[in-house]
Amino acid sequence: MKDMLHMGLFLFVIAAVAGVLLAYTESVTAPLILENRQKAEELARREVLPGADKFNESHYADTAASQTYSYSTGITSKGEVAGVVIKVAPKGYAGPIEMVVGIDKTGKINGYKILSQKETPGLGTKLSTPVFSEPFKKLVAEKATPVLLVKKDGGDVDGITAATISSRAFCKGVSEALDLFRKVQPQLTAAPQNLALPAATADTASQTSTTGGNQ
Amino acid sequence: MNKLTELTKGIWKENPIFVISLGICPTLAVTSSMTNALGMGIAATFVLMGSNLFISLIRNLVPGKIRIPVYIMIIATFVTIIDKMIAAFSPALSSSLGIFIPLIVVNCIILGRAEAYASKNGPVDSLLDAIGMGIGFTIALSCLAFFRELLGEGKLYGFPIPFFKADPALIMIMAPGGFVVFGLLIALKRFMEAKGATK
Amino acid sequence: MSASIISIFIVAIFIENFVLNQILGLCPFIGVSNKIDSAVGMGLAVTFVMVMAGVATWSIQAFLLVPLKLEYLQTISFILVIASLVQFVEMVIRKTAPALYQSLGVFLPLITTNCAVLGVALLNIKKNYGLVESAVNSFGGGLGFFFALIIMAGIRERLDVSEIPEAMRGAPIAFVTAGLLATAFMGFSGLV
Amino acid sequence: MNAISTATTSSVPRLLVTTSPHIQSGLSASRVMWDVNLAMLPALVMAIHNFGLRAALVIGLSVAGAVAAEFLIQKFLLQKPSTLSDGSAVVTGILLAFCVPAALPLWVAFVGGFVAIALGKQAYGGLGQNIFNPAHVARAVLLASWPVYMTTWLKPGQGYGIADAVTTATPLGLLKETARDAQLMGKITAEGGNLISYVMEKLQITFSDLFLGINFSGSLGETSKLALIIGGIYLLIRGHISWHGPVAMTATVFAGAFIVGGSFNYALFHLLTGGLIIGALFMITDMVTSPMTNKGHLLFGFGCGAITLLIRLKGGYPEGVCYSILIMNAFVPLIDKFMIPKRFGTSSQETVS
Amino acid sequence: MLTQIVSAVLVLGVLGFIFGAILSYASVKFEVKIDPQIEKTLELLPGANCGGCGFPGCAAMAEAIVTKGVPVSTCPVISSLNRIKIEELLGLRKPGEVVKKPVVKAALIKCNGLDTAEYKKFEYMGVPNCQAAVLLQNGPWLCPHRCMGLGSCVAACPFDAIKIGPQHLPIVDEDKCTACGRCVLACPKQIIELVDKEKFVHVKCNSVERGADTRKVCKVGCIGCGLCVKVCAYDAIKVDNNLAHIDYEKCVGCGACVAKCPQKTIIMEDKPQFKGRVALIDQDACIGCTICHKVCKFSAVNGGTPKEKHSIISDKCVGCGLCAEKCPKKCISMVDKA
Amino acid sequence: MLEPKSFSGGLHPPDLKATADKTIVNLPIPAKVILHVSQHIGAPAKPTQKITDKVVCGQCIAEPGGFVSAPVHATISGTVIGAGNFMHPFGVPSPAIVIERSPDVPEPTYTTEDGLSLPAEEIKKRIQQSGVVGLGGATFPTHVKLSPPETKHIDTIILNGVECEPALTADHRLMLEEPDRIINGLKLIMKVLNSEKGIIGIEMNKPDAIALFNEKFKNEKNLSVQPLEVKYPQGGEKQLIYACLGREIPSGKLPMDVGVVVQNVASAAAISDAVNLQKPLMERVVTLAGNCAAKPGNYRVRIGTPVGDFIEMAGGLKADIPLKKVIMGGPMMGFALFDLNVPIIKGTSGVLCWDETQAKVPVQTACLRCGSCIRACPMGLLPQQMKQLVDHKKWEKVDQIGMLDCIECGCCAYACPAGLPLVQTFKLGKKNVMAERKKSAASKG
Repeated sequence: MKDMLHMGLFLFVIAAVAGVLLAYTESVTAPLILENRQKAEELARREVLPGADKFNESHYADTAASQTYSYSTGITSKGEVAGVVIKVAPKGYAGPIEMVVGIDKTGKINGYKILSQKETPGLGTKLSTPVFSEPFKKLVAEKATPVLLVKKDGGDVDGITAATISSRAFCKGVSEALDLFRKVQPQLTAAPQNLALPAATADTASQTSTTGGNQ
Repeated sequence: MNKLTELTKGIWKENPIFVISLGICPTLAVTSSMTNALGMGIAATFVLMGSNLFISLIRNLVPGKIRIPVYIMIIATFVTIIDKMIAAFSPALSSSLGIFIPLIVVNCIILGRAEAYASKNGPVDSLLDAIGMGIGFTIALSCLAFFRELLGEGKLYGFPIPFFKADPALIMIMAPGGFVVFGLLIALKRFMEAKGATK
Repeated sequence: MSASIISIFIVAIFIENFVLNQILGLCPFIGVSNKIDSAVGMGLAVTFVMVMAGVATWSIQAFLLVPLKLEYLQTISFILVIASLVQFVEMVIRKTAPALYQSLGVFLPLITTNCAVLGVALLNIKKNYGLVESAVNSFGGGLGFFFALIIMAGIRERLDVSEIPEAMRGAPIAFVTAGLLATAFMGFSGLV
Repeated sequence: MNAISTATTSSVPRLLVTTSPHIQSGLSASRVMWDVNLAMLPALVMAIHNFGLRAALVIGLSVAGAVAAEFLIQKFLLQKPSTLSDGSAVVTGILLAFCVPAALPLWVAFVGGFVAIALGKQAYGGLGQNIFNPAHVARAVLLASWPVYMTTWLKPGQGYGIADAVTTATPLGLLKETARDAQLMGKITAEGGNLISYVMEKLQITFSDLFLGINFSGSLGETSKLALIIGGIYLLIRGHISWHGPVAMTATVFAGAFIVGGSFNYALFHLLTGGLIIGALFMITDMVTSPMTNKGHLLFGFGCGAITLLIRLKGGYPEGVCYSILIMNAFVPLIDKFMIPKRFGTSSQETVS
Repeated sequence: MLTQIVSAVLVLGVLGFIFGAILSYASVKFEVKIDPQIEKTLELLPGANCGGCGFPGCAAMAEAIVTKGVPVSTCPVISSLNRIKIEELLGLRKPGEVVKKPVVKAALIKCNGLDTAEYKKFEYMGVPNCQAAVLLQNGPWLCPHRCMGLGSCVAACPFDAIKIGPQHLPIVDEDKCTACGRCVLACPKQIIELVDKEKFVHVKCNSVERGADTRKVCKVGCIGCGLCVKVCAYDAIKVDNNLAHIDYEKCVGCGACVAKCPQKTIIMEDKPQFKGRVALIDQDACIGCTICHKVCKFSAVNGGTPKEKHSIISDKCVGCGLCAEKCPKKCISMVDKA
Repeated sequence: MLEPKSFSGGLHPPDLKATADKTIVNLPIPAKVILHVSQHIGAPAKPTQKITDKVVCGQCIAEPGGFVSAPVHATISGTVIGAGNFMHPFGVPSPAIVIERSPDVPEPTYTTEDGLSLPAEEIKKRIQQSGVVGLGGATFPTHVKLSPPETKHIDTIILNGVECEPALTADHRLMLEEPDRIINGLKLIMKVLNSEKGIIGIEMNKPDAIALFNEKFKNEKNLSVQPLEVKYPQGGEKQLIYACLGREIPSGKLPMDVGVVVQNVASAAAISDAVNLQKPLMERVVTLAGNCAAKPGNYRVRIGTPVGDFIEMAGGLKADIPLKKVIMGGPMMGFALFDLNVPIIKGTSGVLCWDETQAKVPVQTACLRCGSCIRACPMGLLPQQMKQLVDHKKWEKVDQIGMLDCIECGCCAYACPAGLPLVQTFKLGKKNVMAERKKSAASKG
C-alpha cells in the first residue's frame, strides 16, 4: 500500500513537472502557431486574389439546400469588394483536394491554390506546379467563360497526363466555387459595405490586414 | 579519449539505425527529403539529449517498477516541447513531418538509450552518448534521404540536381522506395564490411 | 454513416496500411515476423491493444483535454495511457491466462514502443473521428498490421530456408521484401 | 586377400558412384525456361506486327537490362558462376516488355529489366529463390516511378517514330474513365446503350479484334489473346504449366464480371482486355512464385482473379492483373504451408489397430 | 497562464498518480514469481546459445541449472570464473574455496589422411555434407575412418573455429575453439575429440582396422605397431584395438613417439618437420653424479662411475628429457635433431 | 480380367526391360564366394566358421544374431579361406566368410515332401532355418513377417509380382517359368498365417504373367491376380496394399496393422524350397542388363558370388564400350558400386552395367519450385520443403511434415528438373530426425 502510494506520488511529481514545462511551452508557442496558421491562410488568399487588401469571413445560407457556406470576401484598399475566396475540397484520386479559388467580382477566376492533397506524387500533385497552373492561368485569362472540363471530356482545361482523375477533381472544385460565387454574387454587389461590418469577423480582419500591411 | 569514444561510437560503430536497427519507423517515413531528414534528426537529437540528461540525473530516484512510464513521460515532455517549437518557428517543416514528431516518443532509440545507457551512467556521459547517437541517427537519416530525394525528385535539399531532375523515379519518395533503399543500404554496409574483413 | 465506417475500415486495412503505406510499427514488423506462430500472436496483441488504446485515448481527448483546453498534453497523456494500458494488460494476462501469455503476452512489452499504436491514436484525433469511427479505424489499423505481419512471416519462413546472398540475409532482405509488398499494395490505392 | 579390397586397379577405370535414383526425367531448368521463351514467340511477333520496330527495341532493351543485371550481379557482387544460359533472365526481360506500352522510353525499358532482375530476383539469391514475379515487380516499380510513360499508349500500326505518333486509350482505361464519369454514364443509359458497346464503339473495335489483338492499344505483348493462347497451349503440352491456375483466374474474372456487369458482353470484355490472359498463362504459372500444388494453384488463381476484378472495378487503376499477382505472390508461402497434398497414411478412416 | 499551468499540472499529475497506483496495485495483485536466481544465472552464462550443453540455448540451461540441479559444468564454454560465481550463487560452493585449475580443451582432428586419388573409392558428387557422404557407399575414401573432408564440423562450429584445409582435412583454430563439442557430434566418423589445449603431441588417426588393412588404404594411419609405446618414458601411450592412444595426463610432450612413429601418425603440433630431440650434456658443468645414467630408461647415458663426466649415446637417446629434468646441476639440455 | 488398380502420385519412368524375354540361365558354380553375415535387415548373423574349416554346400556358417536376423549358409562346398572384414556392397568393410570351392565335393541332393501337410509351426521353423529374407530388395527376414502378434489377424497375403523398377526382369521370368513354386509358397504363407485370401499383384506391362496366373488360379477360390497400373513405385509395400485392397497403412505402422503381409514372388519361391525340400536359400535370379553387358539376361547365381565373377560367367562385358557405372538393384533404388569384388547378396535383384551415356548425371541447378516432386511423391509428402528444411538442419520441422514417411523411392529426384539429390538428402534427414527423436525422448524420460 505504501509502495503504491509512493509510486503514485512519484509519477505525480514527474507529471507535474512535465505539466509545468509543457504549459509554459504552450503559452509561448501557442500564439506563434496560431499566427503562423493565419499567415498561411492569409497568404493563400492574397495569392489567389491579389487585388484584395483585406478579407472578411462571410456566410451564405442556401435556404433551398438548408446549408450554410462560408467564404471570405476580399476588400480592396479603397473599400470596394474585389472578389471572393472560396475554399473547396473536391474528391480527388486518393482523398479530398483542399484548395482555395479566388474569383473577382465579375465572376472571373483569378487564381487557385492547393492547400493539401493526397494525390499520387508526381502525377496528381502536379496540380500545384506550373506545369498545370500556367496553362490554366492562360486559359482563364484568355477565355471569358471557359468550359471547366478536361479536354478529354470536351472541356477547355489541359488535364495532367496520366492523372485524369485529379484533373477532373480540380475542374469540379473550380466549378463548385463558381457555382457558389453565382449564388453569393448578389450579396456582394448589393451591399458591399455591410459585409465589412460584422463584428465577429472585423477583429481578425483588421488584425490580418495589419500584419499583411507590415510585410 | 574515453569521452570522445562515448561521442563517436554512435556515429559509426554503434550507429543506432544501421547497426542496432533501432528507430526505423521515423527513419523511413520522413526520409523522402534531406530537409525532413535533417529536421527529424535534429528534433530527435534534442529529445535524446534532454531525456538522457534528465533520466541520468534522476536515475537513482526512480522506483524500478514504474521506470518505463516515468521515462516515457520525460521523453514525451521533450517531444511535445520540440513539436511546439517546430510548429512555432518552422511551420513548413512541421506540416511536412506531421505526426512523426509526436511519434518520436515511441522511437526505440530514445527509450532504448534511456534504458540501456542513461539509467546506468552519469549525466555527462549520457549527454555525450545522446549527442553521438543523435548525430549518428541524423547521418543515417540523411544517407537515406540523399538517395531518395536525389532519385525520387531529382533534388537535394529542394535544389534541382542536373541529370537527375529530368525523369526522377517517383517510387523512391513513396513508401516502397524507403523500404528498398534502407534494405539495400544495410546490405551495402555489410557487404563493405565483409569485403574489408577479407582483405 | 455505415458506408463511411466501412470505408474507414477498408482504408485502414488496405490503403493506408500502417506498415506498408504509413511506415509505422516497423520495429515489431521486422522483429516479430520470423515465424508465423509468433506473428499471429503479435498481430492479435497489437490489434487488441490498438482498439483499447484508440478508445481510451479518444475518451481522454474528448472528455478531458478538449474541455480543459489542454490539447497540448495530447502526446504525453496518450503515451501514458498506452504504456499503462499495455503494462496492465500484460500483468493481467500473465496472471490469469499463462498459456495466452506464452503465445501472446510476451509481445506486449514490445507494443509500448510500437509507434503504430500511438500513431493510430493521434490520427484518430487528427482526422476528427468520433468514438465509433476511432474504434473502427483502430481495429482496421490493427487488422492491417496483422495481415501485413502474417504475410511477411510467411515470406520470411520461406526466405529462412532460401539461399539469400550473405549481405542481404536478415534485415536487408526483409526490408526489400517489405518494399515490394508495399509496391504490390499500391494496387489497392484509389479503392474507396 | 584378407583385406579391404582395393578394386581400383589400373585395368578398371574408376566407376561413377552417385546416389539413387540413377535415371532422371531429362527435364532441366534451362529447358523449361527456353521453352517458355519459345512459347512467347507468337506474342512477340504480334507485338512487333502491331507496334513495329519500336516494340522490338523496347523488348530488346528490357531483355538487355535483365541480362545485364543477371550478369553483373552474379559476377561482381555475388561472385557466383553465371546462370545466364538457363534463359530465365531472358524470360523476365520479355515478360516485362510484354506488359509495358510501346511508347516507353528505351532507357526506362532497360532500367525496368535491370530492376526486375536485381531487385526481384538476385536480391533473393537468384533463380528459384524470389518471392515476387520479377517482371511484375519491375512493372509496378516503373508504373509508380514514371506513370506518364507507363500510361502513354500508342495507336498500333504506326511504325517507329513516336514524336508525332498518335496516342489513344486502352479499352480498359476508357472503360474505367467512362464508368467513373457519372454524367456520361447517365447519358449512355438514357440513350439506351450500355457501357461496353459505348467503349467499343468509341474505340472502333470488335470482340474479334480484341481476341486477335489488332486495332487497339495496350501493352506490347498482351494485345493478341490468340498468340498468347497458342504459347500457353504449347507450355501445357510440354507439361511446364498446369491448367489449374489459368482456368481459376480467368474463370473468376469472367464469372465475377458476369455477376457484376450482368451481361455476357461485359464479362467477355473483361476476359479479353488488359493483361488477364498473359497474366493467367505466363505470370501466375511462373513456377518460382506460384504455389507448388494443384490445389494451391486453384486458390492462387482465384485470388489473382478476384483481386484483379476488385482493382478493375473499384480501384484507382484501370488494370489490376499486375498488382493482383504481386499481392497473391506474397500469399504463396502461406498457401504452400496450408494447401498441401494428403499425406499417405494419415486418413482417419484407416486407423485399424 | 497560471490557470493553464495549474490545470496542466493537475491533469497530468492526477493521470500519473492514477496510473501509478493502478500499476502498482496490479503488480501486487497479478504478480508472477520468477526465480531471480534463474535470471542471475542466465546473466553469468556465456549467452552464445551454442547448444553445446544439450539444452535449447542459455536460457533453458539457466532454468535447468536452477530448477533441476544440472551441474554448471554441463556448459562446455563457460569460464571457470563464472562457473564459480554461479555455484556460489546457488550455494553449491562456499565462497573462496580453491579449485583445481580446470583443463582447457580444444577440438582435435584425429585424422591425417592424404588427399590422393589412390586412396579414394570414387569421386564424390552428392550433397556436400559428411553425414550424407557416409550414406553413399560409406563415403568416397577407402579408409573407413578417413575424414570426409566435406566440412560438417565447420558448419556446426558456432565460433568459426574450424576451417577445411588444403588436404580436405579440417584445421582447428585453438584460440577460437571453446570445446563446446558441436563438431564432435557433427562428425559422422567420430574423429574429433576434445583434448587439453596445452598438449601438443597427438595421434592423428582413428582407424581401428588391423595394421595391414590400414596400410593398404592410408600412408599415415596408425598400424598399431607399438613402437611409440616402447619409446615412451612416461608410460603415456597405449595401443588398444590397433590404435595408439595418448594419456594426456601423463604425456609431457617430449616427442619421442613422434620421432619414432614409422607412419608419421603421431605428430608434434606446429612442427611438421620435427625429428625428435636429443639430450646434450654440458661437459663443463657435469659433475658425474650418475643420476642421469640411472634414470635413463634407454641406457643412452655413458658413464656409470661417479665423478666420470657423462655423455649421451645419441643413437639410443629418444629425447624424453627425464635426465634433463633430474640433473641436479641443470647441465643437460634438450635440442632438436636436425 | 480385373481392372488395373493404382495409387496416387508416382510416375512412369522408361521401362528399359530389354531382358523380359530372356529365360533364366543357371550359371556354373563359382570358384569363390564371399558371404557377408549381414545380408538382411536386423542383427547380423554370428559366424561359426574360421579359416581352413571345411564346409559343404547348404551348411549353416553363421547363426542368427537375434530374432530379427537370419542365418547364412555356405553356397558352395569348399574351404574357408577368409574370415574378417570384407567390402560389403554397401561400401562398408564388414564381417564375412570367404569360401574357396573344392570341385570334388558333390552338390547335395534334396528330397521332396508336401510342405502343406506340415503343421504351421514346422513350416515357420523351416523358413527360419533356411535363411529366407525378402528377396525384393528389402531383405527383411521372412519368418519375422510370418510371426505377427497374436492379436493381429492377417486376412490377406499379397505376393509382390510388380517389379516396377525399370530394367529388372528377374521376378517376371521367375513368374513365367516357375509359377508353381510361387503358388506353393503363397499357400504355405497363407497356412502359417491362417489367412483367407491370397493375391498376386502384377503390373499391366506383364500381360503374359497375368494370363498365366489367371489360368492357374481358375480353380482356386481364394487366390487371385490383381493387375496393376504401370507406375512406379507400384511395388512399394504401402502402395501395393493400397492399390490391391484400398487399405492405407497409417504413418509409422506396418502392413500387419491393416491385416496384410506382403512377400516378393521370389521369396515365395524360396519359401517353397525351404519347406518342401528343406533347402536353404543359396541362389537367386539376378537380371544382368545395361549397354556394357555382352549378354544381358536373367541368371540364377549362387549368393556370395563376386559381382565381377558373376558378370564374367554371364557373358562378360562388351569390349568396345567402356564401363562407367555398375548398379546393384534397379535404376531407381539400387546403389552404385565402386568395386566389382563385392558379392551378390540375398537382396540383389539386378546388376546393371552402364556406359557413359546411360550413367549421365543431371546438372544441378537451383530449385524452381515447380512442384514436380510433390506431384510425383507417392507418399503425399513435400520433397521440396523437406530438402530445404534438411539443408538448413530444421529437424523438428521436417519431422512434422513427415520426413520418416519417405520411402526413398526416388520419384521426386527422377522428376526434379533441377537435378537435386533429393533422395540422399532425405536419407540424411531421416537419420537425423531419428537421432533427434531419440534425443528428445531421452531428455523427456
